[in-house]
Amino acid sequence: MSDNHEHFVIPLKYYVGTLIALLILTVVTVAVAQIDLGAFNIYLAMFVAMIKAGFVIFFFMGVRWDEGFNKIALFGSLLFVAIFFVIVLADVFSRDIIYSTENDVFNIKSPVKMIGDDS
Amino acid sequence: MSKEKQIDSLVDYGTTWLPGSYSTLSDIVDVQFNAILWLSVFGTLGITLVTLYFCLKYKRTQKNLVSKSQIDHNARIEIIWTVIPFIIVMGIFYWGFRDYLRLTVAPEDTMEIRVTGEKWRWYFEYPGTGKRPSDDLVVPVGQAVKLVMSSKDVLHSFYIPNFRLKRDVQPNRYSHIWFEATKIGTFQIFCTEYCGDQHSNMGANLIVMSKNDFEAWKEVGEDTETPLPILGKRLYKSKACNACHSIDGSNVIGPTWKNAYGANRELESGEVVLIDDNYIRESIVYPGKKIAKGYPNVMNSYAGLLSDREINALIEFIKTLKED
Amino acid sequence: MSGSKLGNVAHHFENAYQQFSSAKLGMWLFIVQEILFFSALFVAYAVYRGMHPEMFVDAHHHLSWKMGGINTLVLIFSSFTMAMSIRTAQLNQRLQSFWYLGTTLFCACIFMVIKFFEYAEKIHHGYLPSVWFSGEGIYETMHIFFGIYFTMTGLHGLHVLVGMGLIIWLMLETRKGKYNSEYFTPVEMVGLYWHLVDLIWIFLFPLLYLIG
Amino acid sequence: MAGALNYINATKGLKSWIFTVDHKRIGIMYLAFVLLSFFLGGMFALLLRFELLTPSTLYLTAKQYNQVFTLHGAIMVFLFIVPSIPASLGNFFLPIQLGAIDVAFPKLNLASLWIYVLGAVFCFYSIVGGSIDTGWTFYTPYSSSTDTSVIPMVLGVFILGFSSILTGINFIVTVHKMRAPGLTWFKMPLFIWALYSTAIIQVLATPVLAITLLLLALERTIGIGIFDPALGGDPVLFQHFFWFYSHPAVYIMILPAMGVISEVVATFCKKKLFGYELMAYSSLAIAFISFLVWGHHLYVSGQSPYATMLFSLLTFLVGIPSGIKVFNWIATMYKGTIDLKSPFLYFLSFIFLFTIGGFTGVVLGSLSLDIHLHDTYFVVAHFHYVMMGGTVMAFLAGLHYWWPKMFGKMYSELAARIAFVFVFVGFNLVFFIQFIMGSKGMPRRYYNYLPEFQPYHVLSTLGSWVLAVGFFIMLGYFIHSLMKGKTAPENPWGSSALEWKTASPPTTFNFDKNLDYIDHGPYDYPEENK
Repeated sequence: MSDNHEHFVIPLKYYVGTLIALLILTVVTVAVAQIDLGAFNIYLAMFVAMIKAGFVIFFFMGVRWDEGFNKIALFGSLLFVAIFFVIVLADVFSRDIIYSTENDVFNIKSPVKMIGDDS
Repeated sequence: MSKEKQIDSLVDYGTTWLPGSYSTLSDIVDVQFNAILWLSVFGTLGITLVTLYFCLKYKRTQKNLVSKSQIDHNARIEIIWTVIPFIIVMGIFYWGFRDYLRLTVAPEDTMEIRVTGEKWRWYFEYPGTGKRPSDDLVVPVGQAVKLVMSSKDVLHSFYIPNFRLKRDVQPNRYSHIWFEATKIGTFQIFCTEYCGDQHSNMGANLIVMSKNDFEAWKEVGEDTETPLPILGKRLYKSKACNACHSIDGSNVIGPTWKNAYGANRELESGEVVLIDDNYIRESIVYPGKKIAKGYPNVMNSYAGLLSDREINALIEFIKTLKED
Repeated sequence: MSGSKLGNVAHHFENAYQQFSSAKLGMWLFIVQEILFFSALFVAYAVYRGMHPEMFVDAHHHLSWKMGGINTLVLIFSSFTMAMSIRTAQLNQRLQSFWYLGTTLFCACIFMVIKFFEYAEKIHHGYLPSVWFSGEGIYETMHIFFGIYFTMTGLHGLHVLVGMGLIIWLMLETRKGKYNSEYFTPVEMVGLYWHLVDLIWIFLFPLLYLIG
Repeated sequence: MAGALNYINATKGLKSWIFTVDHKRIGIMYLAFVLLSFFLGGMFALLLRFELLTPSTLYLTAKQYNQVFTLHGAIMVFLFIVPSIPASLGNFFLPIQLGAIDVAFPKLNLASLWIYVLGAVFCFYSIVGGSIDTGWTFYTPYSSSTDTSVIPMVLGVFILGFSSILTGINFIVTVHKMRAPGLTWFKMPLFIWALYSTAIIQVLATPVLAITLLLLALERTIGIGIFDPALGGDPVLFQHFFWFYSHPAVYIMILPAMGVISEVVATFCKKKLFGYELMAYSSLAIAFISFLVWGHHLYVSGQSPYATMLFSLLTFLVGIPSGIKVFNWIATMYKGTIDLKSPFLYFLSFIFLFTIGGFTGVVLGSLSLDIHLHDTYFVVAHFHYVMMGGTVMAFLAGLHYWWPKMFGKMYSELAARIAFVFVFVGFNLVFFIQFIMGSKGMPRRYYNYLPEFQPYHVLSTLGSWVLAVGFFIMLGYFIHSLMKGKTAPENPWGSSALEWKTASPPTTFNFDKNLDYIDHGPYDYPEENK
């Protein structure tokens, strides 16, 4: 392990730049929310929030200059959050489909017929 | 559990591993079960025998103090034992999934029956008939039946072992299963989602009748012939009163019925009432109104589930439990 | 300097760098578990918003986006001062570091005060989770929105309070001159935690206050 | 070496244990608490099996029976099996196997121990104050409506979760930052790989359990309305949240066991582990895939058929790395020199029982079969074969393997073999019959059952007594070993692993002298023709 490791001090311009960017983006997100874009609003708001989060993570938290594994840990955890989201939402919003579309979804004419049915 | 009707035994019929198979689809489940069972038996035997053989062959003895070889990998064999199990399990997945669809997706021309679960009984309603809610699930043989199920309180699960069918029952949502019975008889229904004290007594009978018998059963109106106390005794079991009320004086969940009629009862409010016909009737229809002191307020209302004659029958039955 | 064991290096570490990078990895793992902790709340939010979209739109009108917006700005600014206090600690500027921490604490107080007024108003109008819900609304499922609102902002507020305690501790230690360019691990760790609190709010704000 | 200072006698007094930061002492204290929990959980199990001798009431009321099975499950899962191997054996041997003086955060390690104890106190409070009767899965809406003490237990498990998370964080950092010079990733023993994979799951999954239980507690007290259908909530969502933790938790339980088994088989065969790298990667693969299969607990609960299909597919995938491990362990025996000492006997029973558990897992993974078998005794038997036949057998293997190192005393090999026979026979008696019972249609969590099932239940109960006798013999010879056991040599099994190169028991700082640069793998055994 390297003994003469100097701590990296993040240049001031990154901090100030991040602060300004975050303040502007907050105003943007509030302004956009006043316009009714229907379902698109939420996606836009989340998009802006993610950019803001990116600024905080990379510059305030210093991930841009951080060790490799710390990055893997952080972004890896987001992968698991994504798994959680996608699977639970996929389940909740596809639960009733099988009953409303019964047979045509799986191309089963009648499940009873399929036993030993050659056709 | 009630032995009044001869219920088809799960243990005595069927194979060593599975109970009797009495629906059009239960056989396909059995085929797969047996296939994987034998695969497992051979797999486990193979692994065990190889392990024991190695134990004997390479046992540490004076002649064998040092390993013969430090072989630590063999690409070919590792690929083989990765790929072959992979193919096998993917095959089983497809097989299971295909059968799952057959079990889940009902055909077009089903007869619908509504199933309601509540702590701790099932009842079954037949839309389009004048039938009162039934305590037994009565279905005709050779007819596809679709059950539309829901719960009144917590989660339950509706399980017919002989048909290899199970589905959770939830409050505020409907779940469905379907089947077509192939054998006339009386079979067991269980609740398999843990639902509280009397979970293990939350069973029901599935009665499969010939089509003619079923039509006749549908037409049978209310029982006006059985003497009231005898009818009451029957209802005591079939309406699951026995889950919470004893008739031998012991305390279960609710107060006992023994020596109850004509006695005075202290209520949670501190008031004391006489147990008479009116009090019993009110307690059946509005169970939350007058709670006996020391007992939880957990009983569901039987309004609409019992006819006037049936309520009278229960009152008469409780009267017979009075000892002099 | 490095290589020899200083007073701040624990017995089981080789050197200060190993100790610092261990602490930092540990802190990142803690942040990872915090992310997973909050993720379940966001999943619950997404599920119920998907189930009752109109109710969510209606319910969020009872929240004041102005108050939420001010809180967002306050929290972002506090994140900036926190970052600056780490930087000044790294540069041996002890007094400045102390005052940056002080500003962060002040911002956190403002945040909590505004939060208090928001809560007081909701409680006054009866917009509480189900047991006490007595608010007016056209949707009968509206208590779910407020159940989620109070759980999410409540847990976030709890994290702010914990952070405030940590910052007070840092200020006391900074005054004693504990931190310098060789050793500033606690400042850096609390900083990471504080940014996480900010991060969560960055998502909470549009999700709760700015529903289209 | 007699009379030499070691970690046990280096300092004296109760305080020197309560406030110790030595990972070995913390490991030993964990071991004591974990074994105590196992004893308590086991007692509850015996009560259950005794009640089930007859189809109707024997001596417990229905409510008491429900409370006892809930406590058996909750104690065994949260207080015993989750911390069992990582917190006791792992705490003791992870730093030593890495050639480190201690874990990365010794104080955090101590904190995690006492947080565990605090959580346990809450759980015990729940036992005395109107025991919880929801089953260890706390399914809503039953858990949000029952009148028993749900909240103390839920808070207890919440706190235990944080103990588990802190241990996980500590282990990951230790493995990353504290390895001895020369000890590269692929020179680490597989026990470390297993603990590392486990720690990843602990850090990623446990917080979701924490928030789920917190939400459950809120649902019970103020009714936030997301789990309780009476308030518009969705009980299946609770099941998703719960199993998002609790399925990976199954691998928190089994992965360390696999690590122990790898160590034992290499030592007692004096063989390099077959397919070492594949074993290491498969640990990580299991950890990852374990996050994708939780929905196989929800096949019949009202989950969407699409999710069900996906989960079934992924469930079958997670079996593959486990299968590879079994084959590799057996291949390790090939051309070795096998010493049939008691740890190796537990290895053999692990292979046998885990194989059965694995194959029945395939049965349950199949969608159409699971509809029939879900929530029957078949499931009960399956997870006991995996959890007890797998994890507990491996825990016992590890305990017998490392006992001389931990306490510096040998135990009676003869007594250990006798106990082994009782444990192995008893276990199979209890649980094998439950497979048949379950596939015949006997639902689980039943207080009363159909009289026709009685012969099966009687056999199972008899087995539980045989099993108990085995464990009491074990308790006897371990106590005897502590009091009067022969002094253990440094390396009684002739292992090449690093932990056997220090004294038995180790000194406070693990190694007296600086370690040589580590230039070989963990399983460095001689070969005949060289």
